[in-house]
Amino acid sequence: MSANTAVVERYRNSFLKEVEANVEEGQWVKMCMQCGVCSGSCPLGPAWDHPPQEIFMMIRAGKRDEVLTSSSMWMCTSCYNCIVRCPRELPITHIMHGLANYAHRLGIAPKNQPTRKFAKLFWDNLSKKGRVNELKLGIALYFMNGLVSGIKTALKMAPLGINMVKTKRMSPMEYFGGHGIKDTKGLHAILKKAREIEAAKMQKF
Amino acid sequence: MAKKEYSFYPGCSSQKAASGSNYQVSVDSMCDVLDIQLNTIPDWNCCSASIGYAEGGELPRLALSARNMALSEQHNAGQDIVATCAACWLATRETKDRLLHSEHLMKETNEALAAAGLNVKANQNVRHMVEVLIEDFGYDALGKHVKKPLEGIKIAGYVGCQTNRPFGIQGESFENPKYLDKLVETMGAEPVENYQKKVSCCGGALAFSEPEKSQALIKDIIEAAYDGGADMIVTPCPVCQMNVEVYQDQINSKYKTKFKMPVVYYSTLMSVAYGKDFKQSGLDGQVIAPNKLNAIAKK
Amino acid sequence: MAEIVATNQTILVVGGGISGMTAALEAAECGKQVILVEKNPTVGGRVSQLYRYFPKLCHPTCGMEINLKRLRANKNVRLMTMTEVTGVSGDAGNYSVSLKINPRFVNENCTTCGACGEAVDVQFDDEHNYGLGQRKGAYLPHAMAYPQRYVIDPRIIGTADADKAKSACPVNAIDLNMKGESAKLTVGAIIWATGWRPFDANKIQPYGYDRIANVITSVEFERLADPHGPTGGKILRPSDNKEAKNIAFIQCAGSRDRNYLKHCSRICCMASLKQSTYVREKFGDEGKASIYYIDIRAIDRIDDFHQMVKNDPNVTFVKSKVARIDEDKSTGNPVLHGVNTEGYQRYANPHDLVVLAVGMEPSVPVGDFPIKVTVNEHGFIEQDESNGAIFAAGCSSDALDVNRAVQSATASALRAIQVVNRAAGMEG
Amino acid sequence: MADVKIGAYICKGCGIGDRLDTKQLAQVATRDAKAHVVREHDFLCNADGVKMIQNDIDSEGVNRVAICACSRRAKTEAFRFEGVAMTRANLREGVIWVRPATDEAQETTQEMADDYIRMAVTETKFMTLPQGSEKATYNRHILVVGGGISGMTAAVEAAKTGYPVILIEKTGTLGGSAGKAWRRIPQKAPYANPEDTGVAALIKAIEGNSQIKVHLNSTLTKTSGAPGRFAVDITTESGSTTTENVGAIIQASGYTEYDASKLTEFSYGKAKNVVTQAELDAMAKAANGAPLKNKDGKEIKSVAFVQCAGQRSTKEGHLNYCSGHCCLDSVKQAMYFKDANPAIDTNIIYTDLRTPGAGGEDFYRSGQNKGVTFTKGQVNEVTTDGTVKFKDLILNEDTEEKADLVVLATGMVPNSGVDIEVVKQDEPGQWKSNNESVLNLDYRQGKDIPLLKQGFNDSHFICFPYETRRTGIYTCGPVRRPMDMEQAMEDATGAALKAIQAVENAGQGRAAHPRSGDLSFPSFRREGCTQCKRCTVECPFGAIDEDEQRFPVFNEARCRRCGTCMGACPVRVISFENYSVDTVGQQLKNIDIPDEFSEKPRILVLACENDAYPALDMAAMRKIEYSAFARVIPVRCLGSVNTIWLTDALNSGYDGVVLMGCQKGDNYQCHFVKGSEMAHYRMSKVNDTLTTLNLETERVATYEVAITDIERAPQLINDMAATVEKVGMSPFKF
Repeated sequence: MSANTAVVERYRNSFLKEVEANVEEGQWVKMCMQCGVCSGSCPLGPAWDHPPQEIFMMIRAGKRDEVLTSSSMWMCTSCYNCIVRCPRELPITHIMHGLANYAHRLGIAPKNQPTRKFAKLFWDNLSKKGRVNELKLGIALYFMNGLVSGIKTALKMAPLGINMVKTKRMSPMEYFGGHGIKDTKGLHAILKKAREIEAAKMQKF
Repeated sequence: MAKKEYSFYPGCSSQKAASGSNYQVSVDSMCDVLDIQLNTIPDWNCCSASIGYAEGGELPRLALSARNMALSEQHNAGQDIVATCAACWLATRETKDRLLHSEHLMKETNEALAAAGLNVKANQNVRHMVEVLIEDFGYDALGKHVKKPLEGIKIAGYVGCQTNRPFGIQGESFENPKYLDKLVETMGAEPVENYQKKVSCCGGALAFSEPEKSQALIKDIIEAAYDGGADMIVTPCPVCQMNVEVYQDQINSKYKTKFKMPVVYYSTLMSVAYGKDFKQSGLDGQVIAPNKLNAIAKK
Repeated sequence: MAEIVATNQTILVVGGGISGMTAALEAAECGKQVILVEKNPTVGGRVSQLYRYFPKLCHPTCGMEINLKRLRANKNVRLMTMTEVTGVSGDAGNYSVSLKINPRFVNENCTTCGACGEAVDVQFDDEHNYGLGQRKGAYLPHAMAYPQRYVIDPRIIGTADADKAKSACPVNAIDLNMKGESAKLTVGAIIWATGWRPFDANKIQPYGYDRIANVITSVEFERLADPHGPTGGKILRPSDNKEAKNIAFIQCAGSRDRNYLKHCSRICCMASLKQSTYVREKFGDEGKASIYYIDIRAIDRIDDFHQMVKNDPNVTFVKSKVARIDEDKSTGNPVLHGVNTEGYQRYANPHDLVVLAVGMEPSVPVGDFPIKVTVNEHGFIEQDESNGAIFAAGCSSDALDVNRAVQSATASALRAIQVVNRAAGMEG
Repeated sequence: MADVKIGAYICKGCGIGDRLDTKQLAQVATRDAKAHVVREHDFLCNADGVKMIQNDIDSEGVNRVAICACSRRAKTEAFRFEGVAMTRANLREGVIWVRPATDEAQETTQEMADDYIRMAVTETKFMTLPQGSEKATYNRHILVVGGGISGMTAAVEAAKTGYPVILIEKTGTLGGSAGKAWRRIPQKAPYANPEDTGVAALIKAIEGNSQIKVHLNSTLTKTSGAPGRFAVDITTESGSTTTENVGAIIQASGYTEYDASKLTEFSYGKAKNVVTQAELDAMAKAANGAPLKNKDGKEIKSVAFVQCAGQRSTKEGHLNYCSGHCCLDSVKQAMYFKDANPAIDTNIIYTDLRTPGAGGEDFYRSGQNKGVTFTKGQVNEVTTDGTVKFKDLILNEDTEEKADLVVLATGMVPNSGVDIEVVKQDEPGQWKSNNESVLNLDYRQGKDIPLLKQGFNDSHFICFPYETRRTGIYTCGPVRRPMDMEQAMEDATGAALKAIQAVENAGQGRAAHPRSGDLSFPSFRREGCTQCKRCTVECPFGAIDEDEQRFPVFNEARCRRCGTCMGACPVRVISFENYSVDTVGQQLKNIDIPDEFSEKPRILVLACENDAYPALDMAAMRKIEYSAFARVIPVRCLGSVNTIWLTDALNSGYDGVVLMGCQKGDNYQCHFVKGSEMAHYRMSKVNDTLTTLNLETERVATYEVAITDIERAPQLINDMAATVEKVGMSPFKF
């Protein structure tokens, strides 16, 4: 579909129905009563172009592209303030995660969104050997925006790294090998199967 | 008292030479005193924390925690699953709740697990170590083991997010949980009353991708601890611990502050109070030395 | 056991607030025999703790004066204060009711001269002022209290203060040996008018009612504005007794929220709109009110009051459920954090005082009714055949404003009359 | 009647004996006021004191009693004597509690008490015990006007209580507005789904009830009489009239949906797919579950609901109120679509969603759960092709939605009859039958019940919602205030009680609210009457008609005993047995007026007994002092104050007069609605009298005083004392 939902579709429920079908916990979006407590509770509130309650309204208004290309959901710190305060029991944290994931999956999430990149690195890191390799993750992270910026970041982060190494909370040896589970094969099979099931459930809109 | 056994989910950060390795050291010391036996779930995997959502999606993410639960059910049947990491605990407990709430998620998850010959029932309790301490022992029992009361130390109990929300500790409020303060008191130290940033988010999940934003949050957390006259901060979460402790240099250079606020685990406090030494208490893992605590540990 | 004359043609009204009094009086003025029981030492209930009513801004005590006059004049009503219903059994037209009558320690000789109150030293939190002030251990609950008779707080019995009170009384009205009594009576129908209580604001943790001195509840605010209240009608905030001129009202504090009360308490929007006029009444142009709301529910004709307040330049409306409140330690000002959802505006607003428009919770918890009645998940009694001749009046049936509570009470009086008329064989 | 024998009883308790010379009080009672029996007692309200009085009544033949003790609001249960006329001299709250216990104050305080004794004894001299009217009539029949859900409920409930009902309905079927709806908002948990309206069941209950007589296609063409003896002409469409006699009337004439064609901006009448809420319900009822189709025959796939269409708006021609039910009714109607086919999009555009109470919020959530969407927005226009143009208040942008059907939630306009304040009706009994009138009363003041602002038949709607300004006629349902079916049914049940109560009161000659139970009633001296019509015009309750010669005809059962007629009468021919021009006038004349040079002025305070007087009492409980020169007389209503009292007071040498009544105007607090207003109006003319007497106008002051004015009320008295000090003593002292 093009930029925004066509005029004729505004405030009709097509995008809402898409979200209900394809986004984790999306069926809750319709239950929002626009009180705004989630928006006011987010620790990174000011960083959101559209806070959660506004996103819910945008979904109802049919603003598909504005929602899915927004960087807002990527600001979620998973602090769960919004969930515990929501008077309507909406699992807002999960809906935000779900929307981000859905946008990412559709390939229309903002390209250079740092959390999006980090999240991918993180997942790749953990799913490879079943456990997180903090050093490799860190290094990959420094270079996620390219070589030059990576070196800058690495230099800036160097004292921190040294502190961690000094206190034995990081080891350069981790780069070679490091932690992992035994049954990586089984884990990969599980994840592959889970992805297949999920992909099959996706509805076309 | 009889030995208490739990099915233990340590989590990635607790591994050797990982950011929370000192947490594990102090937990071990504390468990030793309390006669707790932690039976590690064999071949446990990462929970993917909360940040796993973007690439992982719903079912793969649930499958990760479900695999741990399946292994625990298989090997540590009849025991409660206990995690020390807030993110691990939350991801696992959330998975359990979601699976029990939704038949189709349970079915699909088991379909996925079947690819590795596993099956999950989600029938074990999933608990944070703090819950074990408070509910299975209680403050009085925990206090009985104190050999070196942490006198003269004022401590800000920083509960953070994920040990607190959305589940939290039974009987505590989301906005003003008091269990860390009570633990601090039990260990003979003085809690900071009404520590204003007690449950504020440190931005841990975005520490790497949005460092400025998360460090702005950390700054407020530390500032409020200083306002309350704290000598150090105590926390039950490895993400919080690392995040609040290790970026202080960067924060100082950005905000022209002079922060040097130690951030310790509850288990470190307890180990010291229980008479464990500097290393056993994980104090060698502190980037910013909690001098008053070190002094007691070295006494 | 106390002797009380009642038959299956008698109507029992439980609760002496505006609904109970109305039900009792309307039935009595139709010629029916009524027993009105009230657990407190005085009738009047919650409305006697209000300064003004919306939307007329008239005073509840004014209507109370009329109702008291009706009550004093009507021989068909027997009023029993300090009395609780402990058990009910039987069926429509024939209920057996057990009552517990607590001792007042003051008999009908009392002339409310006040000598006992002056003699007693010990003070307790004043219930009438929601604990905002103190009262003596021998006291008249409030200026309009009826029966107009002092009460000895049972906590001073056996202390020197009790003896002081007794010896100060010039008319021998104090009887320290008065004992609690129980009574059993037969009635034909029961009107249940136990009303509501303000939702416990301590539970609304993000608003820090338990931590921040200058966060109070709407019912407490009524007492501050009332000339009979603890500040003599001055709006002084608790932390430093300074005049609070810039006041925030937070709507749905405990209502419309699955964490607290799921239902809308109906009255709170109008109550806050009304209270915003107190701020203007006391401080003129210096008084400022901000109303943080989700939906303003100024229902039916009285929406014109809402429009009037909206036109006041000193009253600001913010469409927002406040996320949390911090205290500015240097000023004692509560600081409200949240987002105005109309166009997405973030705010961190300091106010002199915050008033939480707390919700209405039925007074009797769901499991505590002495006989089986149909209660919905919110704790309100529903009209149902299976309730027999037990009829809810006022806020035990729903969250209602005074007008609707009185309506409901009048209707339940008729329902009760229908039962006792049948019992009397008058039907047809 | 036996000879007047007055007993005056002076209490010495509560400090009265310590502060006052009660011997002297007794002397005053005997010597000055000529009481026949005078006794002092240490503790008058205790059993012994009461017994003493009762003995005098029983064996000494005392038939007028002056209790000289505390306020008339205190110890009322103790001082309850049958068969005697009684008054109270307020020595406690009125004297010792408002005066300092100092030596300097002693003299004036004692004088104050002396005067109150004189006043009380004098008052008893001029009052008799109300006997009740001999004209009381009893008729158990209840007339219900309107066969909608309110009227039907009232009829069924009254009949269930044992009172026969006559129900008239102007159309050919029972059911009213509710009968045209398909479903109603749920009234029971779980408040999740629209439910049956219950109309059919009610109709069945009425048809099967021999106690209810139904007149369809009928209107009231004339209503005359009073509670207990109303005569009503019921006229059918064809013109035949029957007359019925009833004891009380319930007006349940309902509402008319606001005329949507006034909303030109919403294209109503121009666009084929724009309907009102009522029209949609009628469509749904006709379809009875089948898919709803537009007028052009196309199936409806999307619906936009426009809330507050022409409501809550100050625009000309709009309703400035909220109709209360529309939000929930839109949720209900959206469910009509969603329940039939979840694929139909339904969007409710609102500014404030109003779903109150326990059920309301559940129903709102249920709607959301079914997929009804809600948009906070201000609708500006609906185009002729059905596009709703609005401002989304959350997204803060002007936008639009195109829907197959647009539903306008227009409000309720009450069918409240003729506004007698606007349509001047000054030809008593002469008005012709008027289609717009509901009751066609032949009352002197007009054919229908006076309205409250916004056109609803309501009055003291907070504390006493049923008290209309026409005794024995009770309104209920949306004619009284906007409401949904549940509230209307509750309201109707309450109104049925009030009607039954009116029947019973009328049968015993007792007053209705607020002086419920009062047996006194106004009588007038025909030979003194000048037919000036002031009483008939000013009676707040339209109780007084006029006969052919324009003499007033008092309808006691309609009278609320406020005394406004007595206050209005320029020739003072109207009085009650225990409340008359004399009971007050003689009191104020029988006090001691010190001479001009004594520096002891006298201030007369006439205070409304329900608000100002209790305010002074409560001020006294707090020991707030006021001038010892004040003499306070409670009055039933400020409206009952006859200007002769002022003239008499000023002529007798009073230096100032303060009148304290209740708030008047739209938000009146006056229990007799218009009493305070009438008094203020009369007092505005009193300046002429003052000027004639060559007195300063400041000497008379009229105030609105609330019951909470515990500081202000004493202050107003002190202000007058200060004024007197400023302008000097009255020259009229003898």
